[in-house]
Amino acid sequence: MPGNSLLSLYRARRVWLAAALGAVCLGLTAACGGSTTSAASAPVSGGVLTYVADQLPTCLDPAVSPYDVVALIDRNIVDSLVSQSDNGSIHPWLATKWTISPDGKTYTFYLRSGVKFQDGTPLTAEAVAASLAHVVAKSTGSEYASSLLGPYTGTTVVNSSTIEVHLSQPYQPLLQGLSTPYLGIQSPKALASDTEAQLCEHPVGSGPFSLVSWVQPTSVTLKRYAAYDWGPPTAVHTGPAYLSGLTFLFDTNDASRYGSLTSGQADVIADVPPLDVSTLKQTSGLGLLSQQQPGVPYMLALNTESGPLADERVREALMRSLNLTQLVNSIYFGQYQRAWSPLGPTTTDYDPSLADSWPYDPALANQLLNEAGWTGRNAAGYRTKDGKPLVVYWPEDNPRQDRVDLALGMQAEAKQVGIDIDYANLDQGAFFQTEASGKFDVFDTSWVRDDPSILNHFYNPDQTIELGGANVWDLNVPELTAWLNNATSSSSAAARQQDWDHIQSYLISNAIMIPVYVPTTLDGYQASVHGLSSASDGETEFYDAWIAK
Amino acid sequence: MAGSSVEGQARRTADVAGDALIDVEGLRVGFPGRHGPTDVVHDVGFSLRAGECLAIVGESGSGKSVTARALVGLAGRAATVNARRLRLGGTDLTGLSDKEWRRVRGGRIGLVLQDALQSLDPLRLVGAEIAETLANHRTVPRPAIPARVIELLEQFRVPEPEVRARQHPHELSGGLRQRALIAAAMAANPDVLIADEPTTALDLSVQARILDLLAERKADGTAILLISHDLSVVTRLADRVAVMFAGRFVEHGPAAELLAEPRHPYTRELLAALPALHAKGLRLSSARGAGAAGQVPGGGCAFAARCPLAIAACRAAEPELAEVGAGHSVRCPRTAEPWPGPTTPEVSRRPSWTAAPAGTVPAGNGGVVLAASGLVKSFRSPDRTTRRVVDDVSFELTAGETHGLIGESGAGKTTVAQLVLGLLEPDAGSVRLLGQEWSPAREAARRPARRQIQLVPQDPMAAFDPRYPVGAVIGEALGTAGSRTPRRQKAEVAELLELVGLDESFAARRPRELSGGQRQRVAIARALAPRPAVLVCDEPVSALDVSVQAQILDLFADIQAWSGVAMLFISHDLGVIYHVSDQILVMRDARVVESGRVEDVFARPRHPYTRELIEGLPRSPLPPRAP
Amino acid sequence: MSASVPLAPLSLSDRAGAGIRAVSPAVAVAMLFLLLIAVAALWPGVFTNTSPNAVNPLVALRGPSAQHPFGTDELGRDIFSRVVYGTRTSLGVGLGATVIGVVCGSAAGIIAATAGRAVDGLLMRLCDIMLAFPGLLLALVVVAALGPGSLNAAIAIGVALVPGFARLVRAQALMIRGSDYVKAAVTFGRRPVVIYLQHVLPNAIAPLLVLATIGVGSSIVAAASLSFLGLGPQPPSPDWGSMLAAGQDYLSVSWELAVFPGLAVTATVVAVNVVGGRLRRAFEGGRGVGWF
Amino acid sequence: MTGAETARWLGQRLALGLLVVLGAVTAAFVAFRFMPGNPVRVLLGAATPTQAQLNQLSAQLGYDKPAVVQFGDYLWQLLHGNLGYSYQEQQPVAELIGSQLAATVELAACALVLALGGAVLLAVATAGRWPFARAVSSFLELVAISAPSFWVGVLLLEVFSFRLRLLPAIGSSGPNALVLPAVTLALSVVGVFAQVLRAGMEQALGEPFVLSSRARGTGQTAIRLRHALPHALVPLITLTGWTLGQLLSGAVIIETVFSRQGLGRVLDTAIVGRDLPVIEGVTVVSAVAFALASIGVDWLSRTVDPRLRLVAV
Repeated sequence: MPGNSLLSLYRARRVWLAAALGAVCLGLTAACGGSTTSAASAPVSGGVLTYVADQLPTCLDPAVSPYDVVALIDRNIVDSLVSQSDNGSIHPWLATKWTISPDGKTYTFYLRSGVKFQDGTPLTAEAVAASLAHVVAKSTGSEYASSLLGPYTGTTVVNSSTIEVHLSQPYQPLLQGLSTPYLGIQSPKALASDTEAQLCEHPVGSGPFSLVSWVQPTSVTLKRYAAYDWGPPTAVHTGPAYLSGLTFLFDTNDASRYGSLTSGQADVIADVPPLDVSTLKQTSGLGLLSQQQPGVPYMLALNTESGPLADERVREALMRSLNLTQLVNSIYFGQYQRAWSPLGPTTTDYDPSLADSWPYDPALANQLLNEAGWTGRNAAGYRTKDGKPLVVYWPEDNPRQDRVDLALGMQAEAKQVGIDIDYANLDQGAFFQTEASGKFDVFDTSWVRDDPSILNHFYNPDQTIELGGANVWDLNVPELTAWLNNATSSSSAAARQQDWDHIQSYLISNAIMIPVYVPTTLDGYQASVHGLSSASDGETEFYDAWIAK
Repeated sequence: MAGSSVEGQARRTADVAGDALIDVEGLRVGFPGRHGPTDVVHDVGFSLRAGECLAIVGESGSGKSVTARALVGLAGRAATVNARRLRLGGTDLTGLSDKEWRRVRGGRIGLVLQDALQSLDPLRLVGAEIAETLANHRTVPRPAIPARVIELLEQFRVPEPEVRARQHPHELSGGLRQRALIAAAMAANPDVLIADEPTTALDLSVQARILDLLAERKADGTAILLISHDLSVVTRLADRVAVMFAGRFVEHGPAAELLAEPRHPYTRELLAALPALHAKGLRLSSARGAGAAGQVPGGGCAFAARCPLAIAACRAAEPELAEVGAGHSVRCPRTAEPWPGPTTPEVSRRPSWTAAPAGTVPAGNGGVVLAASGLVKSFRSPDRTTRRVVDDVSFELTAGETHGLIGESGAGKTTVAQLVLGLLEPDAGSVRLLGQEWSPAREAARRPARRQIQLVPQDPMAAFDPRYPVGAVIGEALGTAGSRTPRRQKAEVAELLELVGLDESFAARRPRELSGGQRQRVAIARALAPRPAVLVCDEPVSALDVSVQAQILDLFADIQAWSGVAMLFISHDLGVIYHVSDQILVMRDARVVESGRVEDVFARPRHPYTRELIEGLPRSPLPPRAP
Repeated sequence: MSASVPLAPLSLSDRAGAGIRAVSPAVAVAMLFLLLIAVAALWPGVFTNTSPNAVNPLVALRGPSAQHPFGTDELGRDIFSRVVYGTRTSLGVGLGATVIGVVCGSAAGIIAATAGRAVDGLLMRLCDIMLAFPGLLLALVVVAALGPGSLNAAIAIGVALVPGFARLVRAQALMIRGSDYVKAAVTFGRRPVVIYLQHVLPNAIAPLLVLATIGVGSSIVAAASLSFLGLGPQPPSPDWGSMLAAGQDYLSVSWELAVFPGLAVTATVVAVNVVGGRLRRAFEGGRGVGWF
Repeated sequence: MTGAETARWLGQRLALGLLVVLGAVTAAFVAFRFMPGNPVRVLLGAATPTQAQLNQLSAQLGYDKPAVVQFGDYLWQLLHGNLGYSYQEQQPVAELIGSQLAATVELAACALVLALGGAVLLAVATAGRWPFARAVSSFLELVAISAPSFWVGVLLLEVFSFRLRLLPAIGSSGPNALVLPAVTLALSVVGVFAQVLRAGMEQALGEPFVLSSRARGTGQTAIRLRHALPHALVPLITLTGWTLGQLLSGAVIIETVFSRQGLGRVLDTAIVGRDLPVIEGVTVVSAVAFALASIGVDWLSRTVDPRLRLVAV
């Protein structure tokens, strides 16, 4: 694997650097004092943990905002009806147990007793009903949470501790959705009295930490909710959280965010830049929490309905003309794994057989392009067909530096086989305008969800742009649609597994999309921080975390 | 106006009674030039006693200021000063440390510069400048300084000193500013006062009072070194005079004797160039033309190039300063030679087209070329009040005659010129040129007759387009080039240059490279190009040295002689006005207070202001000479 | 990035210098460097034959070597050739912006000085309004309206320069209109339009060329700043500003990407300012304001 | 100038300033309409909204009304001191700008003080003396003027914050988080200040009143401080307009490099996110600041140089 030699090179260069770093900060700050805590010492209560995220939240109401950073924060404020363990199985939480009607359209949840929201109101079936109603309310303007409920039609309160959730048709991913912070249960008192703006600024739930203040746009402060004693079974301990408080800071600038970790200003930071990961591993005072994210990996979605990529041979040629492994290893310093399937390896029902099934093969690409009729060549070396050059238009909306480098790498490799990737960075307004028009050939995306049904969002005909879906070019393949609908509704796990296998191999063999790499959360933390864990969808959790003195 | 002696001011007695306060011998000052250091002052020597005034007279560039400033070590940062002897009382001034110099400057020698508006910090209060001297030399304890400042202002006759001390220099009149400047220089009771052109920037009437003030200081025992280019100022104050030319003393002796019986040719030329009473109608400058003083190669007499008595010997070796009388020495062996008498304006040099102007004057109205009647003009000042600058001014210009317009700065002279030239529209009254309606009128209607009346400006450099060589400057005035082939245009320009005494080759040169006198000649040539009937001259010579001024005034006389052009000559210098004018207009605060033929007005001035002006004119040392 | 060119009007009176005196060594070096930059902009091939966009991930982020004098960037592209090819865009935007600023600015200035008081008032208030947006913020709005790219960046920066130049030319033209040599021309019976063409225009425009050199310096810095914010020329075209933006992310691993383009910008702008300052002093005559 | 005159002058200038603010707000509104794409779509952000949501939000924000009516409403609100509500940040614009304004003003003020202090020190030390020090200093100033401020910021951040760990890297909390950004911003203006000051002082040192002062025994440094410096300040004051622009523009970049909060970034995100009320809010603040600055310049230069009082408005 060519990537390794690359790595060794950096390591050599970096060792010198690490030594210098170590020497310099000897006495300067406690953080890099490098005192190794004894592994077995018991968790210590108290202390405020500072976490630096790399995204800026615009609204903290979990029912409204689609951003990961909001889920990260709200996981500490609101609890969910059920919880999900790493292997994808669903466990009780606020609901001690639940039953599903034979037709799969009614879910009945039996609530835990003695649970109190942070404003003192008790957890009741009415509270759950109010929370779910808030998610689907038009005035809330939910940008993601409502889609998790799928064909949700409403709830009926059986009694104060039992509630039924009704669906218009069976929807297997419902439980997984209910385990996410986006469908977390909020205090009915707050939902009734607060305005949208107040809910955005101050959500109230029953979670281990309550919100103290949000100073736009620099910091969010939480403090421990002392009465908390109803943690999920997936947690390590029960009772209140160890930490006395949590402070979230925000810094989109990679270099300065990593600097705040090495300078001891932050206890934990999100998204350690891949180039600094090997340095971090060699620094005694720091640790790395790495977790591959489930759902759709970073991929290129191709326009199968119009333009040059409508021809399946051209799509496959493009697919095979890109040496993605070399590119991903170089740009992400070997920290991100190459993706081969429409789903990430940690997603349930992932089909491992697709790995390495379509390696880099420029000769095949050239042959396919000739078959497709793109035999001419223009002055710049790009292929032409009856006079028109083979241009693949890929508009972008203010992308991150690493994504730009990836695209430029692909652009250079596609040029070898004569394909001209026109990569354009548009202003957000112009980008949405182009997106709505559908007049482009490639867009890149990824979606974190520990459930394969996320593929509906991209390839189910009913998920058009107007209805808030991502099926941009209205792809409608009857065979594919049948598999998708069956996989999300059938109750037998084996039938679902078979459907998802068909779907994944169909998308790859017909080059509907090109998977690139598997997004991975890389949280860097000070050695004094213990008990950090990441949830099934890759979000870091702080309930079990504690700081050694 | 005997000044009252200064109350309670302790005079420091000179170290030894009668001994020299300042004793200088063999002073040489050099500046780094492009080809090595060049000396500006050569082997100068003089002495100065308490209560005595020595005046150093010379034109700009003669080195008089550098000599004076060398005494306080301020000759210039890059200057190299050395002397066989440079003593102030008991102290040797050569090789003083910066600290020692600071004690001398202001403490023992005071320096007063030319224009108080620039020599007092415009951003600071007048009182603060005086206080600075007191603080530097701790003349009085710090808390007593403000009171002492008021005392000093009173001592130097500044009315309402408390108010004036708290004002800025630009809020005071010229005279008051100069008094404050002198007060600042004398605040620490220095033994010696160097006055470098103390009155040049002042109007005639104010000059006299400042000179009286200096005379009082002299009477109180202060030694005064007066630097000036104006001999008439020197006569009122100086006990002894030294005339300086090209860095050397050419004549040095008692004031009265030297001014009455000038021996050195340069001194004689300076005195002859003074447009004092006697020389009306005669040429002021010797016919030797406009050679500039400069370094004479081979070490001969520096003045040889311009000296009418110069012979071969003069150019060979530099003459020594020889005694010719009690304390009177001259650097010229041929002082006994007869001095050529002044000549009348030459009529020989006439251009080919001279007949035209005289011919164009309509015979009818007795040769009146331009008539201004009841001119009024007012301006809106910043504080919204309107101020009348020209109030009911009327006069008539006749061909071949010169009208002199005299008045202090701000009296409205330039505005009259602008009105007559049609550059400003009058609020009331009118101007008729050659019998036609001239102003007020629409510019388009006036344009054809424009060439009939031309301006000779005060600052020629500002009146030339910076990008034009001399040829183009004059060419523009010749009118649209179309009507002339380039060759004929070049010829006409050459003729005009020759007419004003400049060589044809000047056409290609840039005005920046010329001397003040040469630039003014180009301006005159340009004014003559359109063959005007009227010439308006706005202070044409006030910025020039006396000798150069003399040559330009003679040039004007020649031009009027052959062209018969009518001239309106504006100046604040009564001597110049007397010399050039046939008729005279005296203006004060926008009104004409007196007018008439020059001889009548000077003989029997009726208006008190005119009388004061004429008395202010320094008595000419030379007895009136028959024409 | 300087919003408008911060210079007092040049005094044109008799102090105009006596032509170009001996050129000091510093100015000679600066002129030589600018020559090099001009060649790099017009014929980059002269300096390097490696293509600026050739991607080779295997040699990413290498230090300076014989083959790569300035090392390689995150995609293995040769930094030296990207800096050389980047000259064209950076200098292009700098010059383009200055030309726009100078042309529109002086036009507005002349019109304001010669047309009536109403037009003058209107134009000056327009300048005030444009000055109300600090340089870069105005550029942000213009680029947002026109879209990113080097031409639009040049327009955005040029627009930000207009008020500064307009005010200078207006002050200059007013000073000339009131000068003695224009009054003299009136006394020779020259028609107003002739006076404007022969005296007012040439004397008002002449000092502008000197100011332009200083405008170029600040425009190049402004162009780099816009690219740093992602609003300048689009990848993969080589451009100093965007290279520096990428350089910041990779600084902890390789300093080359963040240092060499920065040096290129600074050296170019220093050279432009030194030459501009010398031109200004020669024009102002001797004791010109010791600007740059 | 008498009291009445000053009042009239101030009144006139304030009216002029108001005109400039109105003009700026109109210009921003017109420019906004040129920005590509449907602003409502952009406001709804990442997740692809339904057409129903689009219509509902555009009605809520009044985008469905004709442009002139929208602008009229905005002006009416503005006259009542209400800067409107930011949909993107979910908070009143006044509150949003208020919190961010403090950070930018704090940064700009520190940078100004540093730059002025440095410039005065450099100019007083090197004006008209020590030719070698003067040459070195003017070259360094030239480099400071020429180097792009973000490059300087990046290098300072790398050296002082990451490598030497003397100063914190992120956020704008605490005084020592202000040191690096303020120094970087100061560097972009100190060069010009020093050159203007030195040129002004050297010109003043050539004036006759300095010669008179030396002839009265005043020392070199006293002359520079008492006489030359005030004269050099006058041209510096006329630079205030340019300085304000430079500091605000620089703030946008410094805030990006040091990821500090501030007005610059607010405007940047508002433009990208098509948040019109915020764009207008920042425009108003910047226009008012500019108007006050130009009045301040006039008043300050009149107090420093009383001769200017004679010049008509």
